[in-house]
Order: sequence, then C-alpha cells, then structure tokens
Amino acid sequence: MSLALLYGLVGVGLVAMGLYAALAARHLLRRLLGFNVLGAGVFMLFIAHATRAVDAAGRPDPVPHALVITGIVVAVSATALALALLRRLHARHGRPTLPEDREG
Amino acid sequence: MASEVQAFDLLLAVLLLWLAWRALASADLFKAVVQYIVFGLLLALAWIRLGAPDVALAEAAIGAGLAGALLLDTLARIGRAGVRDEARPLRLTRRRAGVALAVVGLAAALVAVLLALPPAMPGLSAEAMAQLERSGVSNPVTATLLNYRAHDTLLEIGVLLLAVLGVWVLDAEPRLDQAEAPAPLHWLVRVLLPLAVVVGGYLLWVGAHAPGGAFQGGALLAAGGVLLHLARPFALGSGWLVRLAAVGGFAVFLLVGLAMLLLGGGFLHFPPGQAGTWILLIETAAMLSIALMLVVLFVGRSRGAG
Amino acid sequence: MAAALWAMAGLVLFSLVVGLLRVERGPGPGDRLIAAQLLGSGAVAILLLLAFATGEAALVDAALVLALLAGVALVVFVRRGGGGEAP
Amino acid sequence: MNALDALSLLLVGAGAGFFLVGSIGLLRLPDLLSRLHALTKADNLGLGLVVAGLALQAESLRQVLQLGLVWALVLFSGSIACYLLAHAETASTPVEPETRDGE
Repeated sequence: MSLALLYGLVGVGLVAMGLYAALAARHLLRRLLGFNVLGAGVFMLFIAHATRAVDAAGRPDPVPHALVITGIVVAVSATALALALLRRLHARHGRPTLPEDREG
Repeated sequence: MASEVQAFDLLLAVLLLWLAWRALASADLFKAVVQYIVFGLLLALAWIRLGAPDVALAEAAIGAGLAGALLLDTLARIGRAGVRDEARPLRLTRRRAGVALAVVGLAAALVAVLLALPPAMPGLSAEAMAQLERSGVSNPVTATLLNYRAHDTLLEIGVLLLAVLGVWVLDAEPRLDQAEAPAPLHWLVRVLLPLAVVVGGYLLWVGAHAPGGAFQGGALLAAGGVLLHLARPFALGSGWLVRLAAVGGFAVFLLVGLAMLLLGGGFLHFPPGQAGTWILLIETAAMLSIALMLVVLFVGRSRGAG
Repeated sequence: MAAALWAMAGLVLFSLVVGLLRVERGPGPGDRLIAAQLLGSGAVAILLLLAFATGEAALVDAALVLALLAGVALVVFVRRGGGGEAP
Repeated sequence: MNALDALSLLLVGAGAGFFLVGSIGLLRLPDLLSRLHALTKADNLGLGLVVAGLALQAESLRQVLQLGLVWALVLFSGSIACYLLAHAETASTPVEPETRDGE
C-alpha cells in the first residue's frame, strides 16, 4: 500500500469521525473537537495527496503544504474564538450546549 | 519499501484513528482533551512521514503548545459541572441516524475517489521549483506562502486579527484567583522564555532555505508568552501599543503589497532581486504580530486586571 | 543502520501505545497528563531517531520545538486546575 | 557494521527499552506519585540513552550539541512540570480516593 493511499484512508476516517461528532454531539466542546478532527482529516487528505505529485528529486508538492500551514493557523484562531464564545455561553446560561439541544 | 517502515506507518495510522475516536467519544471531556493533545503529537509524526517537515513544525508548535493550553484553560473555566456530559455522548440514536448515514456515504465516496486516483499525478511542484530562483527564498513552501500565494497568507493574518477582535469585543471574564506561582515555575519560565525567543528567531531565519518560517516561530513565541502568563499573570488590555502590535503584521504585509503595486509590479509582486528582503521584512512583522495575537487569544480580557 | 533505527522508532511508538492506556484509564486528571508527558518525550525520541534514519536535519528542529513545549500542558493544568478541580 | 555503530545501536536499543519499561510502569504502578517516579525514569534515561546513541553517529559537533540541548530541555521542563504536579496534588488533596473517573 502506498503512503498516499494509507494516509489518505486515515484522512477519510478522520473526516468521517470529526463530521459525525461535530453534527451529533450535544456538548459544544465536543462539537469543537469534532471540527478540529474534521480539519485534521482534510489536512491529511491534502498532504497525502501531495505525495502523489513528486518532483524530479522525489520531494512532494510544496503548494498543499503551504495551504495546510495556513489552514492550521486559521483553525487554531477559529478554535480560540469558539472557545471564548463557549465560555460566555456557559457563564450566562450555565450550560455548554445550544438551546435546541437542551432537552433530556 | 522496507518492512520496518511499513510497520511504523501502519501502527501510526491505527493509533491516529483510535486516538481521534477516543478524543471525540470519551465521556469525560478532560480525558477527551488530553487524547486530542496526544493526537496532535502523533499528527506531527504523520506529517514527517509524508515529507512535510514545515507542516510538522507548525503542528508541533501549535498542537503541543497553544491548542492544548486553550482547551485546558476552557475546561478549568467552565468548571466541573460544565464539563459533565452524557455517558455515551455519540451513541447512535434514531435522531442521529440520518447524520450517520450521510457521513458513511461521504466516507464511501471519498474512499472510492482515493482508490481511483493513480499513484502519480501532476501537481504544482514543477511550477513551484521553476520560479524558485526568482522568489527570493530557496524553501519552496516559504516561497509559496510569501510569494506565489502571498495574498492567502495576508488574509490568514487577517483571520487571526478578526479572531482577536472577536475575543476583545466579548465581555470580560472573571479573573481566576491564583496562588503565587511556586519558585520552580519561575525557573522554568526564566529558561524557556529566552530559548523560545532564540528558537523562534532561528525558525524565522532558517525558513528562507529550510523548514521553518513566521508561523512556526510565532507559535513558539506565543507558547513562551502563555507560560509567562501562567507564572505571572498579566493583562493584555487594549492599550495603543498592544493594538499597534496586533495590527502590525497585517499592516506591514498590506503596505508592502501596495508599495509593490505603486512600483509597477502589481499587488504583492516582488521584483526578483529584492524579493528576499521584502519577504524577511514581512515575515518578521508577521511573526511578532502572530505571537502577540495568539497570546491575546489565550489571555483574553479579564475583569479587574489592569 | 537506517533499518535498525526505524525498528527502534517503531518500538518507541509501540511503548507509547502502552502509555496511552494510562491516558485512557486515568483515574485522575494528573494521571492522564503525566501519561501525555511521557508520550511527548516519546515523540521527541521518535523524531530524533527518524532524523538520523532519513538524514533530514529539520526533524531535529521539530524535536527541539516539541522539547521546548514538553511541559506546557502540565503547567497549564497545575496553574489553572482542570475540569473544576480546586485550583 | 563497525564497533561504533554497534555501540550506538546498543545505546539506542536500551533507550527504547527504557521507554517500554517506563510506560509499563506507568500502567502497573498503583498511584500518581509512584507513576510520576516511573515517568521521570523513562524520560530521563530512555531519551538520554537514545540521544547518547545517536550522538555517536553525529556528523558534526553542532549536531551533538543540538541533541544534548533537546535532552536537557526535556529533562528540565519534564522534572519541573512533574514537581509542580506532585506539589499541587499533595497540597490540595491529602487523601486521594481512586474514584475520580468521570465515566
């Protein structure tokens, strides 16, 4: 099995798990972890795909690498803002969930 | 490929999937967060395996330092009651069946695509390498970030700035009452902070020709700032100096881009001879600004603190 | 030589699996975090081994970054208290 | 394979072995403080031996110094972080019942 395929499959697995958790979980922190795992899966698909396009010296495509570095920084800033919102929501309503998820 | 290497990759792949699932499905959210932090560590190893050391450095600096710090800080602030969750938080119920089905469908489609892709495909390597001489740096990833696709990076710093503004417009949080830090923590900061500054600067400088760059350096500096904050809490209010530093990276980037436009090259089109200098200027401003903004995201605004 | 280093890296990765079980079992937050601490130094060791197995010098830089940040999570936990523990 | 390579591999192997022993200790030992003890052993000795073994293969003094710096950093911040944890744990909870799992 090639590296691109092995890690590509890991990427698909991460996307699936992260997306499910982001949509299905009630606790907002868990949803946020889901978003982050989803993002990691997308990054993994990018970087694994980059190994399919090697140059003459055998190095993978640098352009997806640059995009993923950008993505990591954007992901951490979005996570930080989301965590700040989560803490305010919890401070105000005493629960770390969205209003429509509060039954049961 | 040798069998040791394959065994390593296989073990890493299984571990990544298992950790990600435990990070999402553990009932105890503290456990989930620790598992997410470990997941980040292993992700850095995966980037290495895929020949992306620049990405691995960014992941190591952000994943091991800042992301974990942010998550643990939030757990502490929402307290024990806030952390409590259902016993089986992701259990498949009838309401979730649709979501699960859609996710499985998406995964199946992605797997089909992966299996259909040929092992070698054309990419942008050739183009990136062909222009490398004229880009002002010799690391193709840095060339992409700061020359070929500099507008992406400009906007990314803009996103970071927006996140900081978002945190600043929220109401202030109560300050956590902390005991005086024990002496060993001060020793730790006294050693790690200068080293983080040195290594951060080194990563910035080395990024021109080897893996490294402004983000990696900035994230490392920010982790040093977070440690300092934990040892001696300080407020990063909205004084003009802090505001100036937060905007500085974006502003320098934008001004250099506009200057290139006035000089006739087009927005962010550097003349080949001077590209290296402009990139270094932008990266230095960006690194300091990124570091400050990441620390602001951790420190936030606290009530009654300066 | 490189093959032997790869095998060693695999061995360290395997011992991390054992450490992961402690993250899983806990029982307290401190137990989980010290296991994570061990995993951090294991990752540093793996990076160094791979640096020599592949001859890629940048991996030593990555190990240096991880080593610098090795204690951050524990320090955050100790200073903030996790999940409502008395700070 | 010459004698230097063999020695280097021996050291690296011993280091990897310490990681394994340390994590088994982490798993088997009964309470937090003895686990902290196992951790510092695995950290210091395991990584130290790996670093020593690799240093024998280093091509330049710079590489040796880099390896030494990495080891010293992990050692230093690891032991301080563990000290802080032990300090906080013994200060806040004198008797620690084993019933804190959230599940």
